[in-house]
Amino acid sequence: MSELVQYLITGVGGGCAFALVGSGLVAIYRVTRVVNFAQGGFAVIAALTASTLLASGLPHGLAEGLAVAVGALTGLLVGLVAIGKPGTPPGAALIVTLGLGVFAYAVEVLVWGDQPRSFPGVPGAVEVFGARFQAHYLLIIGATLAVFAGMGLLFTRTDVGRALSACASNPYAAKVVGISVTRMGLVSFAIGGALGGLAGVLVTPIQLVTFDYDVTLIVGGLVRPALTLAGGLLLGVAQALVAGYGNAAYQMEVALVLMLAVMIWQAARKPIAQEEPA
Amino acid sequence: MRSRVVRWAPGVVVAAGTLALPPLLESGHLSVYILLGLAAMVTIGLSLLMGYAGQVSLGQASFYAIGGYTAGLLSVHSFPPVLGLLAAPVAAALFALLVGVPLLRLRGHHLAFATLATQLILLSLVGQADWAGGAIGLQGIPRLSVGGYEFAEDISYAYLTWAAVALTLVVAHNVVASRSGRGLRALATSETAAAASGVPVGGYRLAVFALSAAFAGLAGGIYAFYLGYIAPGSFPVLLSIEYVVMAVVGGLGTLWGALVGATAIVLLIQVLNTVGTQPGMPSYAPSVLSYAVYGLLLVVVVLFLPHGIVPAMQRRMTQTLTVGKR
Amino acid sequence: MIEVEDLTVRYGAAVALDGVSLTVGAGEMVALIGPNGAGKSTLVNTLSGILRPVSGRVTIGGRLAQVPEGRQMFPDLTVDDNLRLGGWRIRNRDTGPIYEVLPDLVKLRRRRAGLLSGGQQQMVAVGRALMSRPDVLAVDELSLGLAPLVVADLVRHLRELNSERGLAVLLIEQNARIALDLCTRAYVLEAGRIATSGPSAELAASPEVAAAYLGVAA
Amino acid sequence: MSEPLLNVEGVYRSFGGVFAVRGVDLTVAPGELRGVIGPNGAGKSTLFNLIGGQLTADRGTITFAGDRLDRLPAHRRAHLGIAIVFQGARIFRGMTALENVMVGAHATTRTGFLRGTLRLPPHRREEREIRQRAREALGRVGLADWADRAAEALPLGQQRALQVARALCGRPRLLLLDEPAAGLRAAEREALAQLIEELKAGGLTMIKIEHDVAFVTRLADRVTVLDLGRVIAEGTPAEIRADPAVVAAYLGTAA
Repeated sequence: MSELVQYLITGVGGGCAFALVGSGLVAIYRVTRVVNFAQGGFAVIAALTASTLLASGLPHGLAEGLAVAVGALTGLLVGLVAIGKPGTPPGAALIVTLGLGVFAYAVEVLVWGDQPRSFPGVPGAVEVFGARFQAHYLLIIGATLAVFAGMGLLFTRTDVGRALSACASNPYAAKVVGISVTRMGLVSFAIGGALGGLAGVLVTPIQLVTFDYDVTLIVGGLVRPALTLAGGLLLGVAQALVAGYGNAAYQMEVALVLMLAVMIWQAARKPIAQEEPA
Repeated sequence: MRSRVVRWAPGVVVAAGTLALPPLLESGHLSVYILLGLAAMVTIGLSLLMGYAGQVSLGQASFYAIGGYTAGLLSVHSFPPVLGLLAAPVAAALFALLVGVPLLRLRGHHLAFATLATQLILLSLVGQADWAGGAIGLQGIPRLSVGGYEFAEDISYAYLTWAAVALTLVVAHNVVASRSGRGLRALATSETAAAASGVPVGGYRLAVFALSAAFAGLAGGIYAFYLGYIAPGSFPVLLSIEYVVMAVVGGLGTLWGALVGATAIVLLIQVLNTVGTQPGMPSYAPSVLSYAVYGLLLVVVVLFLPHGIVPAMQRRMTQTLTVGKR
Repeated sequence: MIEVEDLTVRYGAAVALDGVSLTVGAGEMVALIGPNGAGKSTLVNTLSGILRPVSGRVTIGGRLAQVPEGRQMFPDLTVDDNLRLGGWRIRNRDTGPIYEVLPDLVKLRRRRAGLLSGGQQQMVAVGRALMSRPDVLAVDELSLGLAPLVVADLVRHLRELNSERGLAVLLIEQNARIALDLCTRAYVLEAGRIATSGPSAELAASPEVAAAYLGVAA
Repeated sequence: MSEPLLNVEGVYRSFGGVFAVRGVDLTVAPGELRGVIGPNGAGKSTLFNLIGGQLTADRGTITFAGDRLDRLPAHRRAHLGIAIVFQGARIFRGMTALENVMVGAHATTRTGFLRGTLRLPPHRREEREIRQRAREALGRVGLADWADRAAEALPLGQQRALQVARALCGRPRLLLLDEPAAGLRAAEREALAQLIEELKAGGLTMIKIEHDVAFVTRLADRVTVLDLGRVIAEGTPAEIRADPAVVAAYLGTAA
C-alpha cells in the first residue's frame, strides 16, 4: 500500500512535467497549427539557466522565475523564425522548429558543457499513508495545478486569451475582426516557452537535466488540452509503476507504446476525407 | 534525339565519375565515400517516401539498424554472409510492414512522432537484448564474401556500395515512372481523389513505406559488413534527422536531390569534424558544430529554398536558358 | 463610402476577379448578386484587407466591417465574448449597445456560439461586426441556409440600421430576390466580372437576370 | 423499364447525431442523366459521398449493376466503374495534366509495383495504352494542348475539365459530377454542358449534383430534389418546375 502511494505520487510528479511541456505544445499547435519540435529545448534551457543563476548566488524563486522568463523568450524567438516569415506553411514551420531544436542543443552544450547539471529543490521529505517521498513533489503538483487553473482563466477571462482561442478555432474569422493571427501565434509560442521552461525548472531537482526529451515530445501527439493533461499524468504514473514493480529498463518503452496507442486510437476515429482541403 | 542526350548526359558523367573515383582516394576519404553512398541509399528511399508519397518518417535509421543487425546476426551465427546481405533489406521491409499497419493510420506530424517513437523503442529493446550484444553491440561480424571472393579491402566495399546506390536509384526511378508511382504521387496531394481513381491508398502507402525501408536495410547490411561492428549507439535519433536534412536540403520529389543532399551533408560533416578535432577544441566540439550546422541549414533551406537545392538549380537553369533564347 | 476601381485578384493562376469596379455611397444599400463561385466573397475579403489585389484600387471612406459568409463564429466562446472580439480593432469592449440594437441576443449572451442555430449565429455575426462601430457593413450571404422567416427578421434589422443610423450596406447574395428587394441598386457579378448593374427594380424586371438567378421561378 | 444500374435504398448517414441523409431512395437506369438538386445543407454532397465511397452509410443498401457497394472502400468502387468529378479542384499537384489523367486509368489497369519496377514488356505495352487513352480523354475535354503543363497551373475551368478527363480515362459506367459548373465562366459552362450532352449521347450514365437550377433542368432526364436530408420530389424537369413544394423549399424566400 505505502509502496503504491509512493509510486503514484512520484508518478504524478513526473507526469506533471509531461503535462506542462505537452500543454505548451498544444497551445502553440492550436493557435498556429505548427507542431513545435523545439519544445523540449525550452525545458532544458530554462533548467540550465536556473542552475547557473542559483550557482551565482541568486535566491530560489527569483532564479527560477527568471529562468521561466528565459524559456518564454526562447519560445518567442523560435516562433519568430518559424512563423515570422509570411506564407510559411505549418508543415515547413514544423521542419524549421526541428532544425531549431537541434540548433538549441548545440547552444546548450556550448554554453553549459555536456555534463548533466542539477540544483536543489524544496528540502526535506514528507510521509503520507506510510509512503515517504521528497517534499519537492508537492511543489511540482501544486505548481502544475495552479498553472492549469491560471491557463483556464487566461483563455476564458482575458481579451488576449479570447483572441488566442479565436485564432485557434477560426483564424479566418479572427482576421475578419482584425486580430493579427501571426502576432497571436507569437504569443502562443511565448506561452509554450514559459510552460516548457516551468516544467524544466520544476523537474530538475528530482532528476538530472538530460537532453533526452524525445519522450516528452511524443506527448505532443495528443493535441487536445484535456488529453494532454490526462496523457501526461498517465504517462508519469505508468512509468513509475513499471519502474517500481517491473523492470526499470522498460520504463520508456511503456511510455512510448502507450502514447502510440492513444494516437492511433484517436486517428482511427476520424475519417480522412473530411480533413483534406478541396 | 538531342534532348535524350541532354537528359542522359548528367547521369553518365556522374556514373563515370563514381567508377573512376575509388582508386584515386586515400583510405580516409575512401571511407567517407562509402558512408556517403550508404547515406544516399537511405535518403533516396526517404525522398521517395516524403517527396513522392507525402509521408514523413523521423525513424528511417531504425530500418538501417534492422538491416545492419540482420546481416550481422546471421553472419555471426555462421550463415553465409551473402545470405545476410540479401536478408537485410527483406527484414527491414518486413519490419516496416509490421509496424506500418498500425502506424500508417497516422498522418503528417503524427506519423513523424510515431516513427520517431518506434525508433526509440527499437533502440532501447536492442540495447537490452543480450543475444544481439546488448548496449555494447554486436562484434566480430565477418567480412562479406560472395562465392570465393572476399570483400577485404575498402575499395571493394566502395564499389559494392555504389553498385547498390545505382540499384536503388534505378528501382526508385522505375517505380516513380510506373503506374504504381503515379498512384503514389497522386495520393500525396489528394488521397480522396486518388482512391476515387482506383488507387488502393492504404496498400500503396504501406508498400512505399516498406520499399524505403528495404533501401535503408540494404545500406545497413553493407554498413555492418564494412565496419564489422554495430551497436545501438550507431543508430541514434539524430541519424534519422540527418536523413531528413539530406532529403530536404537536396530537394524532395527528385531522386537526384537525394544524392546531392547526401553528398552535401556528408562532406559538410567531414569539414566540421576536421575543424572540431583541431587541437585546443573541447571534446564535444565536433558534435556541437554538426548539430549547430544541421539546425541552421534546415532552417535556412526550408525558409529560403523551400524546394531544395536541385529543383532551385533546375529552375535557375531553365530561366537562364529561356532568357538566353530571347 | 466604398470605391472599387478596376480590381483584379488572383489565387495562384486562377483569376477570381477581373477588372471589377463598383461604388457604394454613404447611407446607401447596394446588392452584389451572382451564382456560386462568381467571386463575390473574394470581393468582400479584398475590401476588408484579408486578400491583396493584383491590381486596381480600393478606397474606403470610413470604417468597414464584414459579416463573413457562413457566419464564422468562434464556436467555443460565448456570444458575449464573440461580440467583444468584434471590437478588437478599436479596443471597444462595451457590448451593451449591441444588445439594445439586437435584443434577441440578450438571453443568449452566456451561450456558446457554436451551439446556436444558424439564424442566431447570423444575428451574432451582425452584432460582432457592429462592435467596431462601422460606417459601412459588407454582409456576405445573409440568407444562406436560413429559413425565410429568420431571413425576414435579419433583413428588418438591416433596414433599421440603415434608416436610423445611416449605415451603408453592401449585401452579397446568391438569392437575388432578397437582395433586389432590400437594396436600391445592384451589381451582377459573373465569373469575376460585372455582367450588369443598375437600379434594383430594373434588374428585377430584366428577363436575363430572372432566368439566370431566379432559376425555375422565372 | 430496364434493370436499374444504381439502386440506393433507405440510406441514412449522421454526423455527430445529426442526420445529413435520412432514408433516401434513388434508382438510376442505364444511360440516364439524373440531376440532384436542393438548397445548401440538403444532403446532396453526403449522398454523393455515400455512392462514391468517401463516406459509409449508417443504414441502407447501395447496389451497382448487381454488386453491393455500401461496404466497399472507394478504390474498389472505382474498379467497378464509378468515377467522380469532385466539387472544386481536386487535382494532383506536382504532376502534369497528362499524368493526372493517366492516374484515372488506374481502375482498369493492373501493373503492380514489381512488374513496373522491372519494366517487363507487358508493363511497357500497358503504359503505351494508358498514355494513348489519357491523350484521347484530354482531347475529348479540349485540353490536348495543355497535356504537358503542371496541373496546378491550369485555370479553374480547365482544372474541372481535367477532372472530367481523369474520370473518363477510367472508362466508367457511372459518372458522378458534384456541382461541375460552379465558378465557371459562361463560355466554360456552355462547353461543359456540351460535353455532358455528348457523353449522354454516348450512353454514359451520370448523376449530377447542382445548385444552379437552370443548368440542371436543361440537361437532366429526371431530377431528384433533396431537402433536409430527404427526397421531397422526383420527376422530369417539367414536373419538378411545376411542383409547388419544390419551389417553396428551393427558392424558399418571399421576404
